[in-house]
Amino acid sequence: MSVKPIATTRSATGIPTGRLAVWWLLASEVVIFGGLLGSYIMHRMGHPEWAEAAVHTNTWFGAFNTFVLLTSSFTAVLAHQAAESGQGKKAAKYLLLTMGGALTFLLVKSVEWTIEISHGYTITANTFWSFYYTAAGLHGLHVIAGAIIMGFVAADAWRGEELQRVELIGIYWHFVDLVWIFLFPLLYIAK
Amino acid sequence: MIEMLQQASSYAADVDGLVILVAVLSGFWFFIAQAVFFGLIFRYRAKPGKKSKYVTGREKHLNRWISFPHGLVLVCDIFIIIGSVNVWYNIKQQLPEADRVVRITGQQWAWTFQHPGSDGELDTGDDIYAVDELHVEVDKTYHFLLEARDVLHSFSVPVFRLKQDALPGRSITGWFRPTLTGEFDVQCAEICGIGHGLMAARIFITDEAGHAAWVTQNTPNP
Amino acid sequence: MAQATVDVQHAEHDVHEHHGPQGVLKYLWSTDHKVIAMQYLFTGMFMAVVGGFMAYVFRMQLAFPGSSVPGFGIVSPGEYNALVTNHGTIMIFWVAMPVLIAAFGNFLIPLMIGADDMVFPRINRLSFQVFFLSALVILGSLFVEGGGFGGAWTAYPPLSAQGMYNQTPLGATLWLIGVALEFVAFLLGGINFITTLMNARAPGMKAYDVPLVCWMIVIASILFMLSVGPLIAGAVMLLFDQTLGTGFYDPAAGGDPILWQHLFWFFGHPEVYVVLLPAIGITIDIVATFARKKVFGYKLMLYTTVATGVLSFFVWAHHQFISGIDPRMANVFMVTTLLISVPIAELMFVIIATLYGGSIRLTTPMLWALAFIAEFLIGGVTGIFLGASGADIYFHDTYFVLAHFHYTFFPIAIIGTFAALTYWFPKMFGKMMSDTLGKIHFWGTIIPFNVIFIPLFVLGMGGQHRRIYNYQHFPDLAGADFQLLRVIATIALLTMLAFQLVFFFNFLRSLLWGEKAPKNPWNANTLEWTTESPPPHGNWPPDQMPKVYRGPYEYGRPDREPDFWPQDEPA
Amino acid sequence: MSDNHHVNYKRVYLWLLALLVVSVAGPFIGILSVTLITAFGIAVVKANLVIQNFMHLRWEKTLAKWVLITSLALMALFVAGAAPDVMRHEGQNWVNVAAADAVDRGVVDEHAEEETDVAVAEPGVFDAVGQFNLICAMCHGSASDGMGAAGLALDPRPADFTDPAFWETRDDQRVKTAIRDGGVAVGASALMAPWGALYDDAQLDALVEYVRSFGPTGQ
Repeated sequence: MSVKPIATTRSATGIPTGRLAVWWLLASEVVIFGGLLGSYIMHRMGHPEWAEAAVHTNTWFGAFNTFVLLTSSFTAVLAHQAAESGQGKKAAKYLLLTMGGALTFLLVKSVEWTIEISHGYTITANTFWSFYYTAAGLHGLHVIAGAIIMGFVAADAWRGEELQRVELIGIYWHFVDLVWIFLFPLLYIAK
Repeated sequence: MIEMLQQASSYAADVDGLVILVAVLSGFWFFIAQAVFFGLIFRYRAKPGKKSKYVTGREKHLNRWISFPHGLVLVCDIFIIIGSVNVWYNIKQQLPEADRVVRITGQQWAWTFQHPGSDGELDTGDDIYAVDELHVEVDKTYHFLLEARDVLHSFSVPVFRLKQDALPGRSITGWFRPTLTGEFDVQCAEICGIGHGLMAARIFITDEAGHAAWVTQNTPNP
Repeated sequence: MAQATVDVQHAEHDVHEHHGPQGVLKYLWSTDHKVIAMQYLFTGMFMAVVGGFMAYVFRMQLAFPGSSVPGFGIVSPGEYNALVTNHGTIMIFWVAMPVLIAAFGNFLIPLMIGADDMVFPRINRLSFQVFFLSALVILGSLFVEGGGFGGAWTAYPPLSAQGMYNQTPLGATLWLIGVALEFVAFLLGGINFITTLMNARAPGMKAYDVPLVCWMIVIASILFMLSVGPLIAGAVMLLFDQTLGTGFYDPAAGGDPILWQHLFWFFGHPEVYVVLLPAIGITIDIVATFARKKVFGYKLMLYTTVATGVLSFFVWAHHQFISGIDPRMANVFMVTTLLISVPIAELMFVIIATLYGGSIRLTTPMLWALAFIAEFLIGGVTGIFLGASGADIYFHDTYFVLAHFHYTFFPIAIIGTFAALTYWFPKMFGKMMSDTLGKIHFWGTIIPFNVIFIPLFVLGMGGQHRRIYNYQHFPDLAGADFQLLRVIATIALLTMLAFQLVFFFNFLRSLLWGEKAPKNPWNANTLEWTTESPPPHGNWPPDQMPKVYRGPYEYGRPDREPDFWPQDEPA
Repeated sequence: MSDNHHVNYKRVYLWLLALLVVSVAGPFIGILSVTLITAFGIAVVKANLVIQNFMHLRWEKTLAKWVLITSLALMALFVAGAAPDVMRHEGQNWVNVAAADAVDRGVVDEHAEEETDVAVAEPGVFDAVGQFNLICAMCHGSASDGMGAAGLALDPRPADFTDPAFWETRDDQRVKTAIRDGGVAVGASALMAPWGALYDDAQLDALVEYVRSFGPTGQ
């Protein structure tokens, strides 16, 4: 590990530098997902016939995945709580649980997609399915990225280092959860 | 140069008028700003032993020099907005009663013009299709239905001061009323692939007799 | 988090250690903000040469259609489209942005706010690496089968979406990937700039003590960050349209080509301000230094900039007036577009008012800065013609538009860059540049620049539309007088390009044999002039990090003998 | 700022799960408006719970709130600006025929047969006739006589494949080269564009075969 520059330790706004950066990162993510979901919503409202395609999404898969992500968010916040009180090992364990949630989410997703694709609902079937796979896929990439970063943070936390990062990855993870909270009604419930 | 280009439609003069309005208003500011700018550079060039003034920009008597023109710019903007909405509304938003309707279809890399035949109706047996040739009669109001087959194109007739993109999947209606006879360029003003530079057409504006002759000559045999 | 709230003063003493870069590998792998700035600068300069070469080729084709261009050969229509497309893309995304924002942002922000580095040095390095990769991708896209993408830098689908329309399926996809990677690089860089300025200011430096150029770069980064998201989403959709055959922009499949235009311009318009603001910031700093004047209304300038930034999000569809959007919406966007002329005019007025009462020294950087204002005014004023929807019906996609935005982008990307480069050259490289050569280069660039683009205004008014490789197919445009104007523009371009050799000569000469630069050659106030030229790794010795006592523009105070008052000098 | 906010995370979590159950149950009532309210209303409530309690935005500085609110507001702005064109299918002096058709088609499909809206193109089969009509016919004409709509404007005129004289000087290889590398490659008009980036070798052969079928040997 290289030594941190003095700049990193300063905090003129009162928000620690890492957390400030995460908020800005989330703002840039909000506009990425906003652009995609905004486009989807506009098309969806202009195309009542998409409801026909949306019938074929499986609400139970979606609901189960919502449950998984909410639970993993819960464990992420418990990890943060542990890290705040300096319990690095406990924080790492909770982060591992969160990563388990991510893995479960991805597994369920892959089963769900396999079933849908085998029924002919591929990404090119119609534009509803294009949006469905693109939005969920982009979200899935965030899940994967979050889980990988979480692995590094957990390893550090286990050694009691960089404990403030537990909160940062947690905030990011809650955001991933939030995106899904909106994707779930948009793609699954509204039919 | 814009004077060199003929005004061949009923609204060409309006567009030119708007251009002149903007030119006068913004030109006024432009020359004042440049004059003040170069004047200040000359007046306050470094001279030995002369120190610069300490001015914060909060002094009321100096600040006026910014806030006053600032308000005037806004007033000029309002004039331009009014003029512009007028022209825009006339060309793009309203549709005067049509004497004829033509259908214009853009595709890589040609324009197809579907003229109504002698019956004056589109989509009847005597429609005249012409590639890259639009034949219209002077002093008649035309509606055009603009469509595209593949990619975006833009139907542009500089002498009319008219331009409208054609989109695949959409049909866009517009109008023009030629006021001069002659032969002019029709351009495609939206890049449409490697043949974009070839996508030229001509518009032939003729008087009533000339147009009738063209219609008779080109009406397809039933 | 608990650690981060450790008393700042205390932390400054023990965390830092110096290990300067050693050797080439070390240089490439450095996290020092100054090294990364140089990497951005030189990559940007290289890309500028590439973009300039493209301009040379297509201007030659326009002036002498059909003849073989020396150094390139016969220009086919497809190659012509690829040249203009990539010229635009490269000049904006790989020249203006990396040089103005990334290079000068990286170099100046930590130095000007008295920090030893960016707050996330390794993210900073990653940002450059992604950027470098994106540059390789865009250059590679020119040489794949089918040639480079030729659907204009706006990449409107369906032309950009389907290989059967653009005939460059590989080039189009690589182009898109290159642009998307570049966005990622600047998102990473932008977060760094924003957090550095917000959090890592030197003790005593309040928000209004920050030099305006830093604020401008940071506001530009914020604008970029908040506007680019929809386009990233849109780029993913376009990529799927290209490669997987989805129909997001295909009307036949229920998609909509206009959606891309909205996504693109929602980013594309703020993007203009993303590159404009740093250039204005550079100008105002240089003008203040060489006019020996306090900026006329620091807060006015800052708030006006914020207002411009906010307004810039409300005007995007003025690029689409005639593209098939609902004509009623055009009125809304026309009003917002003309309103934005108010804050922009105000910014110009503030800079001009700063000259009042000054003691103006016409050094090379000052000449560039003043030229920026004079030329940008032309660009701004001609923009009003295009913002007025009624006039835009005629001017849209003509050479008038082209000349207009070159009158904005050239001052921004070229004049602004040369101003900054000549001003901070002593700090960056520790050597003084030749003023005589600098002035020769200045006049050799400015005069031909105007001779290139004023004829293009005239051509645009005469109805000449853009992106046409050869006007012989348009009888009204094929006349000898039109051709003469094209030839004049091309000859002026050749002249301008030739004069750039003077710059490169001056650059190398100064670098190798230039006079050693003192700490503060221009007697300026800001913090970067209080350290060595060039600054060491860490910028200041860790126990001598500067503290700030006043604003950056305290020039010509009547109560002091020297006409400047550095920010870090205790009262 | 303090990090000692005592949130009962477990209670928040249980609330979230309860809301999830409601949003899944909503559609079973079968009333569209109820579905939408339970779906999106609850999504907003859930999002708020997560943001305030898990992300601790309640205790964060105002700056962070503004950052997020601004980004959301910009998305609303984007949708508001784009919706008149993208969401609606007709407006002043324009109509989005293709989108309206897609809606009609979808509605018809719905009545005709449940699963037919999924049209899966057969992969791997190259449709030379279709490609010819799509690409080549624009200039060469669908009858292959060089009388395509765009072709009429060109000088020199596109080749007439039905002309026996044309085939006297051509062989398959030359035609293939012309399609792949453009007219210039065989010393013909530069207006014949190179299409090699579009087709692989086998597809080029199929195209050549189809073009050849217009000629004398093909008849």
